[in-house]
Amino acid sequence: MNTANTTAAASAAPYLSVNNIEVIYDHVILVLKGVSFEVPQGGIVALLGANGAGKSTTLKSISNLLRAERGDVTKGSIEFKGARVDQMTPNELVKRGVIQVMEGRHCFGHLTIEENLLTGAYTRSISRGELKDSLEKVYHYFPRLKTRRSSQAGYTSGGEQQMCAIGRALMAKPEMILLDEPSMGLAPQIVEEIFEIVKDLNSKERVSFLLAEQNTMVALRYADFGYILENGRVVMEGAAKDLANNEDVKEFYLGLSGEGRKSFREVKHYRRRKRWLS
Amino acid sequence: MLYREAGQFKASYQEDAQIFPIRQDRIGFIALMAFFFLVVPMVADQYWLQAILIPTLIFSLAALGLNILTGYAGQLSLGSAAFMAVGAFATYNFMLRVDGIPFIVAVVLGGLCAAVVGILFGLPSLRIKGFYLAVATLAAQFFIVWALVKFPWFSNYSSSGVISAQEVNILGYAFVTPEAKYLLTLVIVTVMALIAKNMVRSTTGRKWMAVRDMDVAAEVIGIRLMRTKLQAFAVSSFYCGVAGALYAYTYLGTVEPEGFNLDLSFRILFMIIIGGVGSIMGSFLGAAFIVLLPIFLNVVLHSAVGAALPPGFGSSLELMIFGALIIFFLIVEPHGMARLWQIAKEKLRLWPFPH
Amino acid sequence: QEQFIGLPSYRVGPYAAGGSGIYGGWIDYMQLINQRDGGINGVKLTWEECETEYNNARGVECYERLKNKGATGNSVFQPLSTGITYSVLEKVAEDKIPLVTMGYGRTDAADGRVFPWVFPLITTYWSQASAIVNYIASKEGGADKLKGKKIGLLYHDSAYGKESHAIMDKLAAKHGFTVEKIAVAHPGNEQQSQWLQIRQMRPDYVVLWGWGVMNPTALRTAARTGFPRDKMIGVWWSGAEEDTVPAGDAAKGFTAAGFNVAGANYPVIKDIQQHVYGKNVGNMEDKSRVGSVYYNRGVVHGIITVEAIRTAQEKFGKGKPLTGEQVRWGFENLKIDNARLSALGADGFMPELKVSCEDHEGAGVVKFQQWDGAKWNVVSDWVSGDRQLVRGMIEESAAAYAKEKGITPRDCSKEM
Amino acid sequence: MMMNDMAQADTGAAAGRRIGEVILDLQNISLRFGGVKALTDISFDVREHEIRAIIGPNGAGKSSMLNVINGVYHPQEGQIIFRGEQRREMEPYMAASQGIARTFQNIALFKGMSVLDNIMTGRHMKMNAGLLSHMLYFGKAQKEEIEHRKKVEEVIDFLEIQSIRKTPVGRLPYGLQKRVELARALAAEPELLLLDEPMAGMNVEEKQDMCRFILDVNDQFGTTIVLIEHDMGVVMDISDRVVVLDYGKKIGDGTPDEVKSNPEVIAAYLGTSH
Amino acid sequence: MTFFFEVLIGGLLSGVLYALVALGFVLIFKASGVFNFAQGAMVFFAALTFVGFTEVLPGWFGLEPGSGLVFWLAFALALASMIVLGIATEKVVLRKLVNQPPITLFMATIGLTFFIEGLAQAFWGANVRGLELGIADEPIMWMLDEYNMIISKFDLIAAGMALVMFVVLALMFQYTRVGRALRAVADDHQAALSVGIPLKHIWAIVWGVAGFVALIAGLIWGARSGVQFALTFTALKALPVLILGGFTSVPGAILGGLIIGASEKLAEVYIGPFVGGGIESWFPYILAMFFLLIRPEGLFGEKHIDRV
Ligand SMILES: Nc1ncnc2c1ncn2[C@@H]1O[C@H](COP(=O)(O)OP(=O)(O)OP(=O)(O)O)[C@@H](O)[C@H]1O
Ligand SMILES: Nc1ncnc2c1ncn2[C@@H]1O[C@H](COP(=O)(O)OP(=O)(O)OP(=O)(O)O)[C@@H](O)[C@H]1O
Ligand SMILES: [Mg+2]
Ligand SMILES: [Mg+2]
Repeated sequence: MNTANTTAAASAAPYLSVNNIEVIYDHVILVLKGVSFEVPQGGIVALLGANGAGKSTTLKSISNLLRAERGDVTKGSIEFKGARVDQMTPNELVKRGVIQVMEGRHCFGHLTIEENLLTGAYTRSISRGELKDSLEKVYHYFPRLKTRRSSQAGYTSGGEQQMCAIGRALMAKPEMILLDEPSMGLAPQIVEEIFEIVKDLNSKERVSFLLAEQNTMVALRYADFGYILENGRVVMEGAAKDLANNEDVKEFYLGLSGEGRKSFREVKHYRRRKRWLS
Repeated sequence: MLYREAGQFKASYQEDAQIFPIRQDRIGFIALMAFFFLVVPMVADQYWLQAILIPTLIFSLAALGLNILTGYAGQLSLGSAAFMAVGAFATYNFMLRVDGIPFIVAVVLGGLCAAVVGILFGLPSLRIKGFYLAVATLAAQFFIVWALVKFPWFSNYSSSGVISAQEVNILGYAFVTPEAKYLLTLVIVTVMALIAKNMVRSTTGRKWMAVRDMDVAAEVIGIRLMRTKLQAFAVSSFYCGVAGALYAYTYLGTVEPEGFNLDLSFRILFMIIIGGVGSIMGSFLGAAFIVLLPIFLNVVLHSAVGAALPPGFGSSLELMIFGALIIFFLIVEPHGMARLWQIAKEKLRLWPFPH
Repeated sequence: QEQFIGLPSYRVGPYAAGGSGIYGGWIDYMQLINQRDGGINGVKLTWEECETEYNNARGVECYERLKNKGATGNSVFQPLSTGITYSVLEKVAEDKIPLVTMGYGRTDAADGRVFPWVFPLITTYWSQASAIVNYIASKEGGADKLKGKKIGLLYHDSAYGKESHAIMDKLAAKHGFTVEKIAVAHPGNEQQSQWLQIRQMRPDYVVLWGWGVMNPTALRTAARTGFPRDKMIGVWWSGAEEDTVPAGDAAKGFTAAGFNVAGANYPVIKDIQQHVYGKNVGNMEDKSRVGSVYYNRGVVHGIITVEAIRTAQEKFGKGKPLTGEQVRWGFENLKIDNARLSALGADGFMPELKVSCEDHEGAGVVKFQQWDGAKWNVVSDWVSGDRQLVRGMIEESAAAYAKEKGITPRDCSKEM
Repeated sequence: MMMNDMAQADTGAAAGRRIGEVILDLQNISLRFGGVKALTDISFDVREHEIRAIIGPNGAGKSSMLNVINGVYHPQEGQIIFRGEQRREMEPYMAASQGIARTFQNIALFKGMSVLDNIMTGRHMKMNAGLLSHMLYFGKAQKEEIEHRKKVEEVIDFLEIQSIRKTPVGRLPYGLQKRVELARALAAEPELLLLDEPMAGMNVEEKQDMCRFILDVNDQFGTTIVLIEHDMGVVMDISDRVVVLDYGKKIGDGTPDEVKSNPEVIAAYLGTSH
Repeated sequence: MTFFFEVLIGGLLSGVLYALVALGFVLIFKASGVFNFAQGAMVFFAALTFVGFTEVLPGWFGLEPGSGLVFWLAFALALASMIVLGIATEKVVLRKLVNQPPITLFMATIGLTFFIEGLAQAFWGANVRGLELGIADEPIMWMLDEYNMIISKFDLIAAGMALVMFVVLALMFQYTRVGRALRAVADDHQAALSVGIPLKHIWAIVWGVAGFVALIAGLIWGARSGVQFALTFTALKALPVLILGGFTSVPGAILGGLIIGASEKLAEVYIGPFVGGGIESWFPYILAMFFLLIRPEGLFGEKHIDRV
């Protein structure tokens, strides 16, 4: 791992910075209560936290998909490469290089896998040849998709859809990808593969990543930096390595206690839950 | 700080399952009922009773019927007016052909006829979904109106296909004054609204909603799709049928089959969408909105500033504003006025704090 | 001193073309009375429009809203919609407001003994059907020539269209012709199959009992399938410029019935142009429509309303606003003879009229006009129907209604 | 292989839980969608009170297998024997009435309803008041409503979702939705519970909770469980036996340890990192 | 037998014209999953605007009424109006309702219907107008002479125009980038946004194209039966076509049109007389309904995908 030098190279200018944002759904449901963090250029930052902590909401406020769910950023600002992006349309953002892979796949069910991938390249005006190259690259990452290229996405398996969603985002040739739970529903070796792809894109093509991930173990292994979100607030942040060694994180996010991983069968009581803030 | 549920504890599940679990709501509801039952008949004039309140109530009932089908059971229908027509014409024929039949019995039988027809036209819903089904229900709309015009038996061979409602007489009391008709309508509508509320808060309603929200999952849980959908069609058509009977008997007095045209079906659909899909109260709010708004606009545009506008322009403007307001409402709250009301209550609950 | 008239009008939607013409003519005539004569014996006419969109519920709302307006309440209700007519049929008796339904509404209401408050006036659908048959007979050279003829009846498939059936059957039996009834489903903008059928049947005439877009479509399709337009006779809802203009050349030769004629060449219309449009208070946006069939029909509405009020004033006091009940009396005793028509500047514009307690129709005649590609030309005098046959049917139907409703018909010999 | 099943079950299971006879037996199931062979000639069985896992790479046919078991998909070939009754196809509601409940890979909650209503719906098989009595909400309907509400509250307590009882499920975060879905399935008091990736999208802590729930259900109610899961830690820890599918074919079947060391399984699914 | 074919061919030609209106629905449904109730109103608005311009243009610019220049100028202006209307719809209505349930969007288009109807009549009045396209509406002579069959020239030419449009649009949907994006939007607004498909442009384009289709439909139908409010009713004829063919399929619309057109005419002629006629009002719907029982998503409609 060469985490150290990527971080060093990037720390100069904030690339994506989220400053103290507050998000309200439906005018009444306050979900984010002042979240701030930064993603350096070429960095991989993990956003961790329990269900409902607000990870997806954070990502959606960056990519401006929030409005489609009647959510609003009521306070704070979001800057990408020094420019405020909170008022931009998702289309403009994608053109600037920020794309989100939404939680829960969201493939276009009636389109074939290949058509799904092609929609990803919508914002790029490129020749047929380049398009084909991009496709081939995605197929190279996900050979499974190639075999299913002409099936309607709606009829493919959960994992295939997940690959399709990620592949679709790659087709936009983004500079920064917001990945929401990429590992969900994927077989273990594919999870590894996907993170390897992340790593690959990061180191070879300098794509930055912000990932919301429940699979803390893997996430911290690949990320440079991590933020832990609880109840709409950032409660802890640090270099991925430090976080991975933090006792609390170990216990609650990695399931490791003093003597290593406990068997799931052995966890006897579940009426304990420590929260930094609640 | 007036609207709080703090301090109101529910000691039993029965209490928790009440229609209005919060005390303030209960009081409000009782006050509202008292207002409509006691105050309105005393203060409202004939115009309000006959031209506004009675039709609003009747349309609310029809909207309620459609809401059961569309809002709760998720089956889009564009044939409500036709089911109203069945109710009206069937009631008329029961009154006509069965000597001494009590009015209420005729209405119920009329509603049942509508239910049967509803089931018949609901059969395709087993295979057809969404907008496809909506267009299929148009078949009901056109077919029923056509049949009522075509077969003179239904209108007792009246040359123009029009039926003229008999006098409403219950236990020797003739309902002729607007006040009496209003109260009769109000009683029927209130009772049926309560029944509807009961249905939707019990297993019946939950089954409907399950089918609406995700029919595959519903089936996996063991819900019989066919039975549930047809039941919704039947109940919904029953409601529409009764509304149709009231439309003929307590509102217009004489009705023609073409009065129950597609336009009316759409109007009822607007009511539930504007009012709130899947909400009992929404049916009432929506009906009031759709009945009152055009009248309001008409009064404003014709009586108030009418003289200043070229003729015809006022009417066009009315239409434009009406359309624009519908869109405006949807943008403000896509889930209808009932949801707006709910959000208002939620805010009130938090008041004076914003969140 | 003002007399209030509530106008439940419709100026949007599919019916708007007719509505704006009729209400325009009517309002202009009332304006004329106010501007030129200073009202009826000094009583100014006031009115208020209420948009019904041809919708029954809204019509009822308008009725209720308008009924108590003005010093003496609404003097007359003319909804120009059969549906609304039915919806207020019973209310008008309670509220004592005359209901005037000229050329639409409930035909048997012409029996004033059963329907004291309803005035179909001038003519009804049944009279019209009978008059059309008589007109065909005259073209053929006598009633006896009808024998063995075949008449196609292309009707709007609705209660309105079906009003023609019973009377046509009766007439067919009487005169020995056959009727082929062909329904056109609403709205009737596609009639390919109907006209192919007609082509197969080869009728001698086709009576067009249509409405709205069905009319121009019928004419166009007739042209396309080669049916001669001068063998097509329309009813008065098929015989306006709105029905022929869209059909273009296909409408040439088409003949239609009407209880008023088209044209601006009548003194009454000229007066309107001078006193109303001259002062820029005219109601029509499109002034070229002044003198059109619908506009003139509106003027007829105006004339009849004003004359009824004038008649009632004779009895209840000149120069005083009247109640609806008093205006009803005016309608029931309305008598407009040719002399009066001349005085009004409406000679030949509309038929003579004499209303009575039994007879709320009062004339039962129509004129036929033919379209020459640009305008309507009158091609007949006032043609009457088979009054006896029609009256018999009206009385029969009214009696059935009276029985159903438990109404005891008035004994007209006791009235006044 | 079959022989040491019992032994394994005895040691692996918590005290008081005895793995019984075969209650579900799938024989030579084949399922095709047009040209796609989702399942090819698959046979395996499930014993009473056991936790049976199905694993395999994405698109292997795991979810399809569950769909076959509860009648959503109708296999072209093969037989399903559930508690001695043999059939090839049936409608989902029939499966439900025989005591089979399930959760879904892509959450299939009733989005417009509250958590409580969702779970109550799960009990509808056990409620039999008629429409008329519901209309009046009196007598049997009300009694039933309250009685079953009690049961549902037990489930709610069990899964610790008291605080979100009245929340519309659409607003809940993913993990809680999964839990509500489990609650809905449990409310039916099923004999056979089919879980399709119940722990996807959860962090370790939540997974631990979920495992606990599953184990407790299995322990306390004796419910037989068929489980699809990608987290090998979970599968290896809590299941009694594992079936491995790949490209619609069965490539392994046995105890977690056996499967773990099966070279074919390693090649197709586990990879070397585990 | 001649009669049978006459009815059949006449029906097929009318069917194409129904399909033309249905096409407008298909476009918008395919591109946004919205059932556009305002389609009929748009047909009316387009035709009325066109005729309105042909009336006022000569006065404005001193052109000769009825000349080709007036025609094309009016056509251009009407088209421009439709495009403006489309863009305005996107800006004021659709943009605010992204990701809402279909029924809400449906309702919004109903609001739009009222608005457009009011707007059209406020601008141009409620008068009925004639419209001449210069295509004679007369039987093709040699058909009449040879086979004694009446086939209208007008219908034939109109159907030809319609078919060209169908082919162009069908190809566009299937094979272009925008076509693909349109279909993506229909499936999932939010996901479409997330990959950077600019919903506003897409919608503006589609509504513009739908406006164009409405204009063509308006001209053809307006020439057949006058430019009047009843043009909105053409939508009613298009609905059964739409369900039969499938909401999402351009070829479906045309095939549906042919089936509905032909069978409705044949039914009216051969079944109508036994039940009193007028069955055209409901026959297409019942027919479409039975078709749906066999294929719930119409002939070519996209299958509803529900997987668990
Ligand atoms: N559309 C919405 N309307 C109302 N509330 C919402 C909406 N979407 C999310 N929420 C609420 O916002 C909170 C945060 O949700 P979010 O989806 O961001 O969580 P998350 O951290 O991504 O959780 P998970 O790991 O389960 O995906 C939750 O409590 C949820 O109930
Ligand atoms: N209804 C269907 N129509 C067509 N193909 C289907 C259908 N259901 C499943 N398939 C196909 O069958 C194969 C197996 O799908 P299934 O959903 O069972 O996979 P899975 O093992 O659950 O995968 P995952 O772990 O990714 O969820 C896939 O290739 C899928 O595309
Ligand atoms: Mg999330
Ligand atoms: Mg799966």
